Amino acid sequence: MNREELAKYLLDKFPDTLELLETGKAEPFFLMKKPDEIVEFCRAIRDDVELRMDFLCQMCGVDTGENFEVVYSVASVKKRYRFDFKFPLPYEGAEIESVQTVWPGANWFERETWELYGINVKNHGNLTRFLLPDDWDQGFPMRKDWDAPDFKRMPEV
Amino acid sequence: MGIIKKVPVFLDKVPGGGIITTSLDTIFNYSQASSLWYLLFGTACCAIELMATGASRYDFDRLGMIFRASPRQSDLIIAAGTITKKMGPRLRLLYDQMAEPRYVIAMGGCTCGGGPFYYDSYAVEKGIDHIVPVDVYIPGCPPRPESLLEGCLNLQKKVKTQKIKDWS
Amino acid sequence: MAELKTEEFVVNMGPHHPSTHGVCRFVLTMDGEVIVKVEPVIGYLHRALEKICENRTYAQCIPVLDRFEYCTSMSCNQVFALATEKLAGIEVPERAEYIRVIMLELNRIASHLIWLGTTSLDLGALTPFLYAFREREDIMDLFEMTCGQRLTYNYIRVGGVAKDIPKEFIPKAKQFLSTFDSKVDDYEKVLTENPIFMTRNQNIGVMSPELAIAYGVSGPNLRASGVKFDLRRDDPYSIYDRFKFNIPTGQNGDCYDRYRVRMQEMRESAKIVRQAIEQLPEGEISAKFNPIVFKAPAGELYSRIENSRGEMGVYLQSRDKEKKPLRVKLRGSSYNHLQAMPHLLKGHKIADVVAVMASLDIIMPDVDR
Amino acid sequence: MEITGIFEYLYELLIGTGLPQVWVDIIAYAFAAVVVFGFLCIVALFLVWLERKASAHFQQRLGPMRTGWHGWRQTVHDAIKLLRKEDITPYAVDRNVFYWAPIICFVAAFMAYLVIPFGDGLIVSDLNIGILFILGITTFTIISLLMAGWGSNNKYALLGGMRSAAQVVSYEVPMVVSILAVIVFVGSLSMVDIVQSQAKIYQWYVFRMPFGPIAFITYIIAATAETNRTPFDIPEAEQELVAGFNVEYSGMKFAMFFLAEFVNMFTVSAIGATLFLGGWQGPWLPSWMWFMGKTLFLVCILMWFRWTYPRLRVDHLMEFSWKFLIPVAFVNLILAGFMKYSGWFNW
Repeated sequence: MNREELAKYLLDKFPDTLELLETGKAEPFFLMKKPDEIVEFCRAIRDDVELRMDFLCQMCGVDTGENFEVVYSVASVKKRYRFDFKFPLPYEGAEIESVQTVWPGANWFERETWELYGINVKNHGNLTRFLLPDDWDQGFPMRKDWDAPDFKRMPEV
Repeated sequence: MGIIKKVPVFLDKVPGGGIITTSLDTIFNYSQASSLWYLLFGTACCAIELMATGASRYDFDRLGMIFRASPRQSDLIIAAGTITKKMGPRLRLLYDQMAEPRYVIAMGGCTCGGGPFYYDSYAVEKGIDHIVPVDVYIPGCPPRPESLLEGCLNLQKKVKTQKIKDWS
Repeated sequence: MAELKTEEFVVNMGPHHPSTHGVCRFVLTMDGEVIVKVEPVIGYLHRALEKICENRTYAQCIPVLDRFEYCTSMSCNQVFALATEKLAGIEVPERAEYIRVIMLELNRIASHLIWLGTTSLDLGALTPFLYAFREREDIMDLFEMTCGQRLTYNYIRVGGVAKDIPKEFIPKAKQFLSTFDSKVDDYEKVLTENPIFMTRNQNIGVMSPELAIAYGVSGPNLRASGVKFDLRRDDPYSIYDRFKFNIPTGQNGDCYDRYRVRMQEMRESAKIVRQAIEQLPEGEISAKFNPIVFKAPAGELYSRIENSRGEMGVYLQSRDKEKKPLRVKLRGSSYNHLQAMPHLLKGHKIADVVAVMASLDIIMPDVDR
Repeated sequence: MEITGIFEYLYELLIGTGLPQVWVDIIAYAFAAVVVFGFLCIVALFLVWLERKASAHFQQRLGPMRTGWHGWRQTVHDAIKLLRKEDITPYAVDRNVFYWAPIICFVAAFMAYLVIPFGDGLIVSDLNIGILFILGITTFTIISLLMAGWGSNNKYALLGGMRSAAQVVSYEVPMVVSILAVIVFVGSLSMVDIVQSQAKIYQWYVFRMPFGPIAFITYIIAATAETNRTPFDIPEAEQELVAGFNVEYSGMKFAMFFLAEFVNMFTVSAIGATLFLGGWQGPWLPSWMWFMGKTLFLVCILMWFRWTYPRLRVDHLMEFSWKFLIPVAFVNLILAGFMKYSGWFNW
């Protein structure tokens, strides 16, 4: 399957869950419409015989200025496919479900998302600080509105 | 070190005693300068250049500098690489564990003053002189091995100006 | 006699430790010399590169990203340039692509040489370290004459490369490549068949292909487990589909296999550089690109390349009419390797911690960013 | 030139002063001890320098160059620096144990030289149990390492101390058994007797087929382990245990460990030269030169090992000793006994 066929296959397979976003230049990028079913969806794409998306490239949070987004980039080692999907989250009470049961490697990515963005991860098991100092008390630094006394922005040239 | 502190003071009063203290100064300083054992303390990019300086082409050993893994046995920290806020207390701990006399070389822009991470970074310590006293600053990102060697020679010059009277 | 009471004890390895390759810390729970539990503690080199990139223009991001994974700065430049080019639809001239491949592969060799040196150092063999760095210096000379830097190059830019290679480059590179294979033979003579080296590495830190894929392990570590997966062949970027090279794999996924795979990879990289030098065309070295006024169109993508440690990727999200990216997420392969490491260490000895860590080729900037 | 002549002259001079015989002996021994001590300090410093230069040239570097001709003063400067360095006693250590460990290590390393013949007649005391004395004394080193590991109250140091205890206990056995093979042949424990039994070059025990070479190789391997050098340097494995048992030591105490390590290296080489390479025996040159030459040859072999091989892991090390080296050494001992009994090669 090439990129277009992969996108078509995925849209046919999960018509209610996925919506193709127009990026065009690279691998298919989807908007996932049912964040509550993330674990089921991930398991479905991993176990699908045609897809076998067994490799989580990365997973991260994004602060767009209006809301949060969570992006997953998945790939298949056996079938050589790759695509990404994301879903938006509100600022208030942002929470996602852990996908460690599908890809154990998601552990640290989720921990990082929690630590830097403050997006809570359900069923994670070990949600503790690890990138920032242990006594960090200045909030979630990757948010766009974050600021601190010794934080200097680069002046515009 | 009570007696050692008093001896030079006493010798200064004796006629000709100054000769003894100055020649002791020379011997000790020369020895200290030609045997600066450095602690293996590399955190980031500069550590690779530190390794390259220890390797065949540049060869730290020519200056009598060898690495020690334990801070108790080393005379010099070459702080090679970015010191983050999480790492800062550890650097101070290592410095405190070292035996006097001890020296610090700040290698690279990050340790001199934040370097490329001065702006927009919430995690980087902006210069290690907030944490430990620094003897020699070596700018560069990362500095070439030649400039590191130059920094070490400058430190040797500094070591050679010490006085026995100032020992703590 | 009453049962002797024993208890486990906790050893804190790092963050300052001679063989944690940077500033990683392991909390080891030990039963005598045997490891019961390993917990990596990271973040001692977290420099907030992602936050910095959000406040830089696209052209300014590249020198910052040099410091992410400094052993292979060229690939950091390449992965970001590639993502931006895809996003903005910039075509890279032919010659620039070839120069990029030459630089990337030379950098891969340099990075593997650092790995070889530190690995042998960690296993107590002090001399191969010096030999590996001797050859690395030759590569550093080549880089230096091209871009004036030894470690952080800022050479591969969006749209091409910074400047053309100098005239002396090709003869010097050819000279280096002509002797390089025999130098690799020398390293192998010291280590590969050495019985001490073999017992230290064989059946240590065995990683099954299932575990590797589940934890997102990539690159030579994945291939050592027997999975023939290389992004240069399986998801070709740049012009890698034009070169002939083998993809070495292992069978057992132990430290020794990872060592063998990396040694083979150095030879394969040298092969690619030779082909690229043969085919190097004349022409432009950069597409039209003005770094000051450049604005990427709205969009988002994840682009990945194969660097010396595995899959290096960058997720880029941009807003229309913005000079700066909205979000840059860096994906370093060591991040996943370090996650998988505790599973490789159960029941091993404390000496194997350094052996496994060295063979996985984990460096901390890749993990902490 | 005969060095022994000088000593005899001084001894005569001392007797001529009319002191009681007891005092003459005490002064003579004290003088000999000072001479040996001074000599060994110089040797240790020289060996450190030699090691650094040898390693540098193995690695295509130059090594120390700035202090005198090819840096020959380098180790002297290191020693002066360490002398002047602050001597830290960490808060949590066991003070007595911490304090005495380097001293015991240092003294034990030097005691062995009481019975080593540096040349024809150049020996402090020709004990009739010479080799047994050396084996007993050198074992003290291990106690000191264990003390250092325990007293430092540091986990790395403790692991290092425990490892070295296990290692030396394991390697003491093949070492003693391989030495025993020689002793069976000589029929005496005295070092002088051992040397005198190898007057001709074909009588050197290393050339006595077939048991000699086996005993020699076993001895060299065990000796490398005894002195904690690569590939058996696990007690102070830099990459695993930071610096092993001496991780908390600074200044002069560390220098004592450091010097003792090199003196020990010289000791095992000297024993090897005495037992297997004919000691001071050799044509033309003065006897002490032969002894030094042979010893330095063995020292160079140990250095060559160090800069070539990776390090063994602790369990492989034990396996190697108990499953391979000790059986070989014992079979070799039986072989030696059989040969002695049957009279083959009994030159």
